[in-house]
Amino acid sequence: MVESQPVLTMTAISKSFPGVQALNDVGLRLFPGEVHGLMGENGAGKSTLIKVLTGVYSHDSGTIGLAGQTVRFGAPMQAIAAGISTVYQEVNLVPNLSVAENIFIGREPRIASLIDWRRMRRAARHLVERLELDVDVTAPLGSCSLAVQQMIAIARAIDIKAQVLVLDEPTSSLDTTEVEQLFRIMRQLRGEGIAILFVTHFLDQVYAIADRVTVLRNGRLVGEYMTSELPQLALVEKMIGKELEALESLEDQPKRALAAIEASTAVIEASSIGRKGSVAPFSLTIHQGEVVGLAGLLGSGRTEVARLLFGADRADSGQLTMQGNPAPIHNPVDAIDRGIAFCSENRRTEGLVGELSVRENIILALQATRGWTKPVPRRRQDELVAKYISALDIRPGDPEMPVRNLSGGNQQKVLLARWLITEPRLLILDEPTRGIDIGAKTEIQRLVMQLSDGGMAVLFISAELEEVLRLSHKIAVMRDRHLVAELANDDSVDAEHVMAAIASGASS
Amino acid sequence: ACGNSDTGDKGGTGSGKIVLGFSQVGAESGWRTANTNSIKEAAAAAGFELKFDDAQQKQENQIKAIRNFIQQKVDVIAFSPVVESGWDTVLKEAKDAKIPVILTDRSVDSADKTLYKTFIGSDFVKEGKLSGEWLVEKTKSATGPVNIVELQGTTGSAPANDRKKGFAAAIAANPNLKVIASQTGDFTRAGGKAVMEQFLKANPKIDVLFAHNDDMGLGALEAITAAGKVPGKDITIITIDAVKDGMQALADGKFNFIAECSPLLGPQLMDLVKKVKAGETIPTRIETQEGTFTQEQAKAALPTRKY
Amino acid sequence: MNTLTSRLSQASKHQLFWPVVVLVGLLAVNALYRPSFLGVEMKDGHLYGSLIDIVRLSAPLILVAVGMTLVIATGGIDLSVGSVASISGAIACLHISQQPDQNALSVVLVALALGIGLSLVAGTWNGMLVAGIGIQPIIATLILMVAGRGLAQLITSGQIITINSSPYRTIGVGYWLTLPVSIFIAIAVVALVSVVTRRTALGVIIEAVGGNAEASRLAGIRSRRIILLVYVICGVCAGLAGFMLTADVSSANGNAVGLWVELDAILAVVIGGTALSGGRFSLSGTVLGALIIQTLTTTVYAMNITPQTSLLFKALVVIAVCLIQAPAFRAKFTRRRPAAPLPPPQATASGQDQKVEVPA
Amino acid sequence: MNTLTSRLSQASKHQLFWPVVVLVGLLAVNALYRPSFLGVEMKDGHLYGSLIDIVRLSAPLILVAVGMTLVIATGGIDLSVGSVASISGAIACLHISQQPDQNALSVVLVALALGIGLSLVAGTWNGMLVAGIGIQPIIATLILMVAGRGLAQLITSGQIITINSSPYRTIGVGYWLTLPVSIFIAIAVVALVSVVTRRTALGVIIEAVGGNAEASRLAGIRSRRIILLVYVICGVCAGLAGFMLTADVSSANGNAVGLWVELDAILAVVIGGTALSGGRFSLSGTVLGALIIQTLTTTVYAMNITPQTSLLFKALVVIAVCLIQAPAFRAKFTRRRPAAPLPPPQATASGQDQKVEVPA
Ligand SMILES: Nc1ncnc2c1ncn2[C@@H]1O[C@H](COP(=O)(O)OP(=O)(O)OP(=O)(O)O)[C@@H](O)[C@H]1O
Ligand SMILES: Nc1ncnc2c1ncn2[C@@H]1O[C@H](COP(=O)(O)OP(=O)(O)OP(=O)(O)O)[C@@H](O)[C@H]1O
Ligand SMILES: [Mg+2]
Ligand SMILES: [Mg+2]
Repeated sequence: MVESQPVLTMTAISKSFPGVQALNDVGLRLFPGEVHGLMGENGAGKSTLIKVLTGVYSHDSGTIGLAGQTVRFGAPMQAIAAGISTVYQEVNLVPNLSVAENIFIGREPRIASLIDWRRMRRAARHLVERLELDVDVTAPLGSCSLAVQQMIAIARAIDIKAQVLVLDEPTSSLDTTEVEQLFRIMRQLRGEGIAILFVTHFLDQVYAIADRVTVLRNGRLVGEYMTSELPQLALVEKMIGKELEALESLEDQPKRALAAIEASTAVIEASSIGRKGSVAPFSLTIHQGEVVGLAGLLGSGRTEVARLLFGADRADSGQLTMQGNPAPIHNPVDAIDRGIAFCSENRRTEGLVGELSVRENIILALQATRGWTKPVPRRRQDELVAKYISALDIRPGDPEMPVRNLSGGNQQKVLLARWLITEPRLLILDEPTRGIDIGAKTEIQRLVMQLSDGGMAVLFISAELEEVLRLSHKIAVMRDRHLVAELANDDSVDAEHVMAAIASGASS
Repeated sequence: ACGNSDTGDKGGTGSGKIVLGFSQVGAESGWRTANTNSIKEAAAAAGFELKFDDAQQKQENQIKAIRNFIQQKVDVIAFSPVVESGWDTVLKEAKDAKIPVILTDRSVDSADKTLYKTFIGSDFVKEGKLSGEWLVEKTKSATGPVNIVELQGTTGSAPANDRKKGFAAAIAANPNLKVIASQTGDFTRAGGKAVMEQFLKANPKIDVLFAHNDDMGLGALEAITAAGKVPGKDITIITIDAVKDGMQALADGKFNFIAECSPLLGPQLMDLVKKVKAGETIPTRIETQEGTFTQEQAKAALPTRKY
Repeated sequence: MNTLTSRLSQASKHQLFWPVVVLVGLLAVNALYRPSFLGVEMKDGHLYGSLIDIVRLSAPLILVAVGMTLVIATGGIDLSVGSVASISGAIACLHISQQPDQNALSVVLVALALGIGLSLVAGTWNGMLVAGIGIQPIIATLILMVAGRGLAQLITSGQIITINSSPYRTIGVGYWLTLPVSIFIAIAVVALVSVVTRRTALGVIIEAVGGNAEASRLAGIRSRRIILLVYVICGVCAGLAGFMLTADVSSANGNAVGLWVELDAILAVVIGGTALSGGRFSLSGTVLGALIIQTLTTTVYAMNITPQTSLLFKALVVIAVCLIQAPAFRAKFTRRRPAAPLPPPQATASGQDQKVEVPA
Repeated sequence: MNTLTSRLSQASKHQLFWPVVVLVGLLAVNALYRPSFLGVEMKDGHLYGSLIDIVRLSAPLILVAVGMTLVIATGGIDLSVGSVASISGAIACLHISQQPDQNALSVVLVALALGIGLSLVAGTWNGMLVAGIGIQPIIATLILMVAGRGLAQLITSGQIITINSSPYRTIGVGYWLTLPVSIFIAIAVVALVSVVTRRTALGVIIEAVGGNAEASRLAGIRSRRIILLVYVICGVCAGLAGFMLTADVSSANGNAVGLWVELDAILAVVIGGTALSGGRFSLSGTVLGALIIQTLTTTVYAMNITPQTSLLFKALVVIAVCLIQAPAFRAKFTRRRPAAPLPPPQATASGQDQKVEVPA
């Protein structure tokens, strides 16, 4: 299937940031009509390579060849003009503009230089339908859930008639159904001879769609392989450069007995908590050492549930009970004082302070609980930070680096660390493994288990059903902003059950 | 001086009283406040209804205010123009509305002198001239060069321009007199002080300070004493206005000469208003009675000083 | 779907609803204080009355505020508008004053051309500093705000230039179809700008740059050009205002012309519902804002409020407007954007505090 | 580790390096123009010379700018500092002027207490408007900036209050250990603020709120209190400055005291390398910035530059500073911030434009 001429060749690309050699003599070939997976751990250099390609960064050395002649883009607009359409890792759209405007910005349909609003909306609606999304294209993008925003970004990219389509972790917060949609369209485009570069941390997705993969490790090129000729384990080893017994050990984790946990005291009891326009009133109880998984389709309201429990949004109905006595939570401060931690889905806008260093970001929540007058002693800070940098394997492990300079996955780990050091009673994780590589993902999963074994209650939200099934004792199913079912997660339960519950909303 | 209390009358000539609309420049100095008070007191004494407006140093404000007086059909409009020019339009409007206008303390440069009935106020050029002449007189015996530093008023303002002009004209009589530095102190004490400090350091030999108003002079005093010089002795100080603090300084021998620029034109203004209203003809230029003060005269005048 | 659209429409109503209320309220107060306030009579061929004055006097402010709106929509700000107005007015008057026949149309046209020319230069200068070099807008324009006064001074050589040119005067105090000419100019400019921004993509692009400059860039928008452009537009608007301000008094005073107008303009924009943090902008809102501010000023004179208190009075009204608008903002923030990407600090600060505040 | 510390030291050098260069440059120019400029002699028990003047006169600006730095770090801005200074100076002088024995220490202390009290009120007012109600800082503080002048006028009842109180004068023109007292006050305040911000967690929390308010809120930071606090601090600093300004001339002029100081302060902060978009702040940078601005003013007097051109001169220097700093910023932006989580538009605008500019 490999055709004669690559449409895109990147050779001997090097890029260094102060203190970091992000890319070191990396090469990449893209052929027309192929889906090419770009694989690597967090911080391997995938996004950097892409940004070098599209002219966001200028590379220190190396050459880029597009359709025969060498190019060097000074700015993204040039890359777009040259037929390279990109979805960047962090959703990069304009929140205050409408969905339609976001899709067409910079290339609005016109009649003689006058913008044609009607046609724009129609085309946008058409596209959104093609992705089988149900959103009002005139709604401001900021009002859409992260997943929706990610789909919009994809819609925009695929609508640009391009010869090269670059997707940097487009599926990180999508559910299986959306992933299916995306793949259908990717195949279609591949059929039209478009070359697609696809970054993901989901191995099965790579094997489902990619014809070939290029593997990076620590900014170096490991190699280029045909997916068909490269077994999963081999690929993983190439990515992380060592055997991966970790994964196995986790795979055959026995499902844990719910009974014992139900017996233990309830950490939090939500009775008909709800908020108009956000989530219908729901009741949910989480016990000590219990992991409750939230399952649901995109936009079903999982994030909203989390936000309500944490007081990020204010509930307008129902009440919360903690350790038996009423615990009104009006804002995050209340929640944190009561030992609740919320690791939010959108690390970039709701999580990290990019300007501050890794250390300061990790300490932030702990410091906030103490108030500004009682600073965490510097030595204590350094201990804690060092501990979690190694525990979560944050790279580069430099506590004074501005967190914005970390790779997406490593940023996620920093956010996780911030909440872990507060040693909460209830830990709410909204898509904690989003954009995190397999190695780290298993680490985090093991961590969650340890914590729950240690008596911490966890509310675990993930678009990845396997993960939810693997970790949780109980699975709460959301549909259309309603909590429709609670399943005790014993061995009888598997993905099909949950999907069925999501579909039918049948309570158990 | 916080504004007048009359808001009752719905404007117009409803009540029998004469209604006088007065637009003041602002409240930038003790002089100005004294001027305002004088007018308010005089108006009250004369039993007029005074519509007082403070333009806060902005011509636009003043023009708008005057237009309002016209609408409210006041009997007479009086105002101290913030700047000299650009009044023809609004003055014509007043004329069309048959409302007589009296200029106080500052003039306008309209070609058409019929636009206003009269201009009562000080002659800034003359003030500058008087200061200069006094200096020429005092230094006629001087053989060597006499170094003068000048603290100008707010750049572009009529008093600053005129006082500079008049002073320069006067001292031209004696070639020994030289203005070696001239900088704006914005009519404020802080300005006068900060500028004078640097003058003193930049020019080892300063014989005379000419300040466009008392406040700048008072600020300069601090700088001079700080420099270890004796104001009034080592450096001859000439200022304009004769506000209380200034007169005090003069009486204390810190200043040497003040050309008065009397703000107390309230009474004069009021009987002009009466005359105008009565249709009498009046001269188109009336000078406020004002004089000059030496240290002795100051000592004498100080006790009876109103402002 | 429905709920959303209806919510949006609500919001947009909110946006213009309160300003209108305030404006009407102000006029009502005046009318109560002096019934004749609302009266409009016919005087030698043109309408005459406080309302007309308000409209006429607000024309320059409207011009400046419209330009300011675009700048603010990109997340910038232009403090130099007052100085630019002063400069263009000064050069125009200077030219006219130097001609033998000040009433010749050609003379006036050249004068206007000169003024517009300088305004263009000024706007470009600001744009270059902000977009080109990347100096923060407040500082970049502060430079011209300060230096501009100096320039105007130099042009008028510290004096006040008085002219006597009826064609030029017309710009400020002339009448056409019984209405002040300045109004028609303002209307024309507003119309032009709205068409250019709303019928072409310019408006959206500006809002995009203001909403998320980085994203706009990744989307292939030439943010620099756009930013440059809005500062140029703003400069020209200020220049036009300069003509009106000087024509109104047939003289140019480098120090005084357009003093403080930048603040009034910013207030007008904000009262009109455009966030200083950039993004969505509303020209109609701005026009309303400008009218409110002008009415406020006129009210102070008409009701003969003493200077010390007049400032307080103005301040209070502005607070009132901000206050009654706040709930609308608050509602918006809580309902529609918990996860909306980080508006600039102050906005968010308020945003989130409002959220915290929402009563149960 | 090493590489890191060295890099940080570099950065900090960047940040303060250019301001220092400019300051030295300005002084050099003066020295060339008049060698005695740098001379410092002993006059009746205290040092005397232009340098001393600069330091003494910059003291109030330093105070204001330090408070402003914290406000700006939270992404806000405080335009009302000038008015607040005027108010506190006015009330202090009023009280003293009404006492029989103006030289009594008790009298002066009461006066200071009154001034500080009003400043606290003013700061709280600003803080409430911004943090409590959520009005955008520029607008919120603009209100007090305008109304404050009116208040000061009311306090002085439009007069210039002259006092004759040596203890009070000391604040402005007194000497201690041969140096102006005002300097020691400024140093004390700067030291205090840096200790409070850097030895406690206040600094980081301020930077967090300024950097990403929503994230800070979700991290459990009480942003509202922090924001309120910085405005209060800023108010008090302005109040202290007001004492110095009035003590300098032993009189309070409601109109003149602290006029334009807000702009100077903002400039000082920015020249010092704190971004108006909030986040990281540098107090030492601010102090440097203040010194530069004061030197600039003094230079104008010392070199007797004519009033018309002095404004231009100042502007040119400011541009110069911004320009030479720009490359540093640019380098920073490209090297250290390409993926910056969307700083507010203007910042991003510049940021990204600089990126666009990076030569291939
Ligand atoms: N702007 C920057 N400044 C400094 N270092 C950077 C910057 N951007 C990325 N890096 C570093 O470059 C390396 C590669 O980052 P990159 O984002 O390409 O990783 P990635 O492969 O995309 O990881 P992930 O899978 O987590 O997205 C990381 O070590 C990161 O810390
Ligand atoms: N930040 C937001 N502001 C307003 N509405 C939102 C926001 N986020 C989500 N919503 C709305 O709430 C619904 C639920 O979104 P939410 O993110 O909670 O769902 P989810 O199950 O977490 O899906 P996702 O996988 O997208 O996170 C979405 O359909 C969206 O319309
Ligand atoms: Mg990445
Ligand atoms: Mg979610």
